[in-house]
Amino acid sequence: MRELTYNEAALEAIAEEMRRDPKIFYMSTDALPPLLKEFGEQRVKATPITEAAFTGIGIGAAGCGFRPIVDWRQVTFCFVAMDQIVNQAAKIHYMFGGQVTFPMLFRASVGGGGLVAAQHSQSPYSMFMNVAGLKMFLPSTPYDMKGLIKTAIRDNNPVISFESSRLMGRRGPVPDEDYTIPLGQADVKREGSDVTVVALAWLVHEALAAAEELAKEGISVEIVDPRTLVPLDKDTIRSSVRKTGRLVIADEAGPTAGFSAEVAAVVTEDAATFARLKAPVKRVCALQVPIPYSPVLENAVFPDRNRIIAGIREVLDAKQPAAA
Amino acid sequence: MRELTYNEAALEAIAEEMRRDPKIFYMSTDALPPLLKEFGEQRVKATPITEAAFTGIGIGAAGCGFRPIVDWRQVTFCFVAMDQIVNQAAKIHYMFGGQVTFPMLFRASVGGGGLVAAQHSQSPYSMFMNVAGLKMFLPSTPYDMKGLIKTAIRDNNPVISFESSRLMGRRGPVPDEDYTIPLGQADVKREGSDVTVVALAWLVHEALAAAEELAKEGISVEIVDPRTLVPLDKDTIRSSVRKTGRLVIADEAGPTAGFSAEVAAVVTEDAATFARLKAPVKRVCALQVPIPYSPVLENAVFPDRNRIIAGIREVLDAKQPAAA
Amino acid sequence: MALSTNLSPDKQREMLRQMLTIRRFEERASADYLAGKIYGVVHCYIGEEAVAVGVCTALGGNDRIISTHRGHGHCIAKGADLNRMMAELYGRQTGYCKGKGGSMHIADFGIGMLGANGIVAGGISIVTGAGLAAQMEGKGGVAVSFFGDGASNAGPFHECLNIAAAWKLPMIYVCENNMYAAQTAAAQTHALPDVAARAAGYGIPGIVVDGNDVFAVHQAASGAVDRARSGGGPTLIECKTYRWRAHTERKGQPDPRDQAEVEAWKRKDPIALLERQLRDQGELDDPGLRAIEGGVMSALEAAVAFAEASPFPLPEQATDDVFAA
Amino acid sequence: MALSTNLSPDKQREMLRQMLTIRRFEERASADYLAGKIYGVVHCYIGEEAVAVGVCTALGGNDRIISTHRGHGHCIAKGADLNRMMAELYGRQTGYCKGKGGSMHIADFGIGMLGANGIVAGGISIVTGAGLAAQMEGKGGVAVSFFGDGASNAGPFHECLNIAAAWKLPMIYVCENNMYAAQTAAAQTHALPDVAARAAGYGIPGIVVDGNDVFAVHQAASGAVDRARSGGGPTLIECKTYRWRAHTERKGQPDPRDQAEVEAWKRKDPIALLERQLRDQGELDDPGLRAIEGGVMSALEAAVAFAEASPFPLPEQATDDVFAA
Ligand SMILES: Cc1ncc(C[n+]2csc(CCOP(=O)(O)OP(=O)(O)O)c2C)c(N)n1
Ligand SMILES: Cc1ncc(C[n+]2csc(CCOP(=O)(O)OP(=O)(O)O)c2C)c(N)n1
Ligand SMILES: [Mg+2]
Ligand SMILES: [Mg+2]
Repeated sequence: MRELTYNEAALEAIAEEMRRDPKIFYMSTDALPPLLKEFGEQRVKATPITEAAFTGIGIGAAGCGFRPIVDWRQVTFCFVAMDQIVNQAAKIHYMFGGQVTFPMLFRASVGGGGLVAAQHSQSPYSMFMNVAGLKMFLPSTPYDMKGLIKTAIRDNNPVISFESSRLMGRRGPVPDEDYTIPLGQADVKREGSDVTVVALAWLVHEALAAAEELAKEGISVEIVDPRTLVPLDKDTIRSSVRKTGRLVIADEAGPTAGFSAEVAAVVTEDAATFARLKAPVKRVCALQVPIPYSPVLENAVFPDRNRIIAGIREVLDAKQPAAA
Repeated sequence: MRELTYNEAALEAIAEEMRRDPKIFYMSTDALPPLLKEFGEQRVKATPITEAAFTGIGIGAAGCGFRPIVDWRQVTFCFVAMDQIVNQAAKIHYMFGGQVTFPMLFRASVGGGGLVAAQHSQSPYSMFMNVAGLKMFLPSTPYDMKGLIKTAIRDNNPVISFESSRLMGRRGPVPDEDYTIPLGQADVKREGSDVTVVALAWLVHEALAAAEELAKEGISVEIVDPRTLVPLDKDTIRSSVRKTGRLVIADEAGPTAGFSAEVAAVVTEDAATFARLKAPVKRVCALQVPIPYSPVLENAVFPDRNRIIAGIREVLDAKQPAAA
Repeated sequence: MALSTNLSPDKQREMLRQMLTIRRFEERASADYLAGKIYGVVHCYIGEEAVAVGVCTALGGNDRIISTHRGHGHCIAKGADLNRMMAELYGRQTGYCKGKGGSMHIADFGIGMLGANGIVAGGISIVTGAGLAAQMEGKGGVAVSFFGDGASNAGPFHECLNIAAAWKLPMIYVCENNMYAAQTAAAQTHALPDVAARAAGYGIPGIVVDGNDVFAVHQAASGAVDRARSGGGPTLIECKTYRWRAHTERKGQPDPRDQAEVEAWKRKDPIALLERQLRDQGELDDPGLRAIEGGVMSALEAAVAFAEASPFPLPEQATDDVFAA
Repeated sequence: MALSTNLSPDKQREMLRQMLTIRRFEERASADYLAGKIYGVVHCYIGEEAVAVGVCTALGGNDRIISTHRGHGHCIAKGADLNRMMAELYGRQTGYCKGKGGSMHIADFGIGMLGANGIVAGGISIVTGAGLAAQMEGKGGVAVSFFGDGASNAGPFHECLNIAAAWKLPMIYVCENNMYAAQTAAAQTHALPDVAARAAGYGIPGIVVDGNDVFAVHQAASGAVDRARSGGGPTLIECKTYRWRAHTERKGQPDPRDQAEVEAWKRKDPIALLERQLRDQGELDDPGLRAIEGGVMSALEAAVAFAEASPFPLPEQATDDVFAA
């Protein structure tokens, strides 16, 4: 199968959908050259640096029958548009009693690794997960990216595409044919029996590397990639943990009230899963600090394959809960 | 002891601190009459409706040696200021290598009960918990309110005072003397042995009512009020759960990636606590929906004493985890 | 003050009917709010009726508007159904938002009313999106943003006026300058008394009109509509007006405004002005007025009856419509 | 073009030295970035040096400024230490931010430089807070916001100009109009070519100056400083200028601008203009210029040496300074 980068897969999905549906248009502070070239200025708009305004403009256009793609570029730039996201986009369908739909795709790159310091290295998806009324995903491969973006564009709700900065140039197989991946469907990226690692984006790859390493010692790691954050595929996560009895969550974001906390809760509040849990859950996350610039510091903050290995060992070594 | 309302306790704390320290000034879209009367327009400023701007103005003034109090009023209005909160206030001390301090108090009322629909009934504190660099609290009593606000005003960092709309008029004893309550110290609002309920704000009172009710059946409920959300008093929460073996988390916010998820994670990732956990954790939260207007619907969304009772019964009835 | 217009007498009487409908609707909403039948928060538009009606009379059925927290007047002027409005205030299943929105969130996309909004300046960008949609549709539609003097200080005002001007969107920005944002006087928060002065910075017309003169408002709006439809881009219209009641309906809430100021503005009642004008023209007499009043009151009573007869939502409907299919 | 000023020749030579320092510093930063010694992202100010130097020369030691993502020039003009700047770019413990900030976040509160900022328009409100602080301190201090043409379309620009005007804050808003926001031409995103036209909407002076003429910039800034110090409130100064390099330093990044346009602006080099002026006055000759260049280069070499000799932070320092004591 031909290979595309993660970023190319996103653009290909968007271009294909734009060809299919003339109601789709694109807004961002700089027009993306390949889209601009193919679709022209009417459908690929370069906006002033006004994420608040053009997010709101997207909402209004969506309510009038268009299907806007609002590209915030780096997630950090969407904080100026937070009112439009939290108070408007997320609530407008519900608040107005469902009278019209607001189909929109938001795009935002997340994560660190670029040594661009605190403002430009954020992974705040759990802030959006907490807001009822938004769907969102964070793919780990070009294949997943293309399939999820297509689904999101066809969805009749605001959907956020979080895209890992670290993975932009990473290549992977993408079929030629049209395909979609449903929102809310996790993918087991590796099967195993001793421990479940729920990992996102770049950390899926780090977890795969960790699993490879541990396989040499006979440790069998299952890797669940939720892909979609909302709706979250609780069933796949829980059934993996019911099988392995152990859970490590690997996330490039900080732990506090993060995606990782949600997964810990989803697993430990489910009676059948909790009953099989043999060890405390383990979060392998960024340190809970703003992201620093210097490479030594940035390295110290982010989790990686080694910390995943250490986390796995920790849950494997943990004592069983004392039968009370 | 004399009694004050929750709201009066906040204002008294602020007025006392403003008397003590001339560097403190207050900004909000309407000047609060009692503060305006005592301190005048120079120190109690009515701003244009520009939460983004006056939050940023607060940051700048703080960096120049002042101690601003920035009152967003309802938390929903601070989403327009999210860039200043997330990208500036939270990171500026760290990002600049700690060269100066940014002492600020932010105020925001949260929660439902007022039948004011989706935008005006939010409890998004976990979104802020996820951001490294912000401290925050959410008191349940006038006493806690006064002590925490005073501490926060004297703290050299941005601190958010989340204040429960439902509790504004609720009275409670407040001593005449100056006192403070440290950030990061939970308060056990009721001791018990069968189950721990970690509850916030209004739900502390609902949990107390639930505990009263269940005491009649001989069920002994311990109620932990974290008061501070960041830093979270993990020790008190964990040691309570180690004692009771069961955990219910009661929060007026929705569950997803919420405060409740964080507490679930904090408890289940700690080996010693996990080892004593006899039942799945239980989140008693708002439904994960925007908050609707009509009383029937609003009621259906929010947790209350009855749902806490049901949650407690659920964890009491739960089977012990099968010894594997 | 003599109002001038070339609108037909029928049209003028229809405007009077709409303005009266807004006033009576809100008088009733206020009473029912204080009686506990309407919940949450209610912001009354009374005193400002000429703005909504003057502007909306200049619009066609395919044009779109957006409103603010003070939304009843815009709904009624754009032709919203009183039954569904009142049912929404009463929190019933039959309301515009199925009881999920209440006063601050009434919308009717079917008639081009894109919603009230609880966030000051929150609607400005959304309706600018409707302006973009109209431009992309290419059918000559226009979009109108109503907002207050308070909102004119907020970022979205600036961002959107610039975008609309740069993209020549068919937009009309209508600032309802009632001189206060909640308890705070505009004089304290605005560098200049005229919001319209800001238009020049974007190279678009900025017009100040007497917001209590429904014909003046209508005329300014008509000019702006023509300009927008013909590709001339946006216009900023500032309507000087005043709200008669407190910022929100609330028992015992003090109104910090000077009572003499309030009284002076009440003497400039936009409804009385229009009524007098119609009488002076010989186009309205006592029976005629009574007929209009009667029609308004019976529509209102019908709306209340509809609301009261409508069922509350079911608890399980709380989870409907979080996401669209 | 003849520049005119009444600044002393010493002062003029000092301005030349500062402008040269900015240019040579960034040439080095760019080279070291491409060599992998500096990380993340670097935005160069080359071509715009007259703005920072013209404005900062009009300021006193207690005055405060804030910068943008393109911050080196403002730092240097306000008197920042090259060693600590370069060490920060190199990610070292001895840098201004202890290696936590990098190019986009250099600050030195000690000299009234309130920081570069990675968010477009992010600094405008913060420095307006410094203006408020100056007003409350009552010692005649002023505060200056530097920002780009792109930033002038963002909400905080509007919100803060209005507040500063309404509160008569001692503020100077300096728009560096280099005609582009990243890859997008201002002509596409601005309704009008002059950002300064927006000042009238707030009742404050809006001045357009040739941003490559350091004396013109200085003169406009001096007037604004006087006005601010004497309680006259804010001024908006728009400096027309141009960046020579791409938006960021990056290998193989295409520059979408017309090369003829770039070349034309290079012929208006603000440093060459100032140099020629000093020569024409008889205040600079070859040895004089060599001396200035030599001083600049040795300070720069010293800064690089300092940075290279400085230790990287320790991993455990990643958790320092999240909160102040
Ligand atoms: C962003 C935001 N901040 C504060 C509020 C609270 N609030 C509601 S209405 C209002 C005043 C609005 O004034 P104006 O825009 O002049 O409209 P008016 O009420 O006068 O019609 C305020 C401050 C809000 N709804 N949104
Ligand atoms: C809110 C926000 N949106 C987008 C960006 C990405 N960005 C960085 S610099 C820039 C262009 C800024 O243009 P201008 O303000 O004119 O400054 P210049 O780079 O020309 O000096 C953009 C879009 C950002 N940093 N912040
Ligand atoms: Mg007003
Ligand atoms: Mg620029």
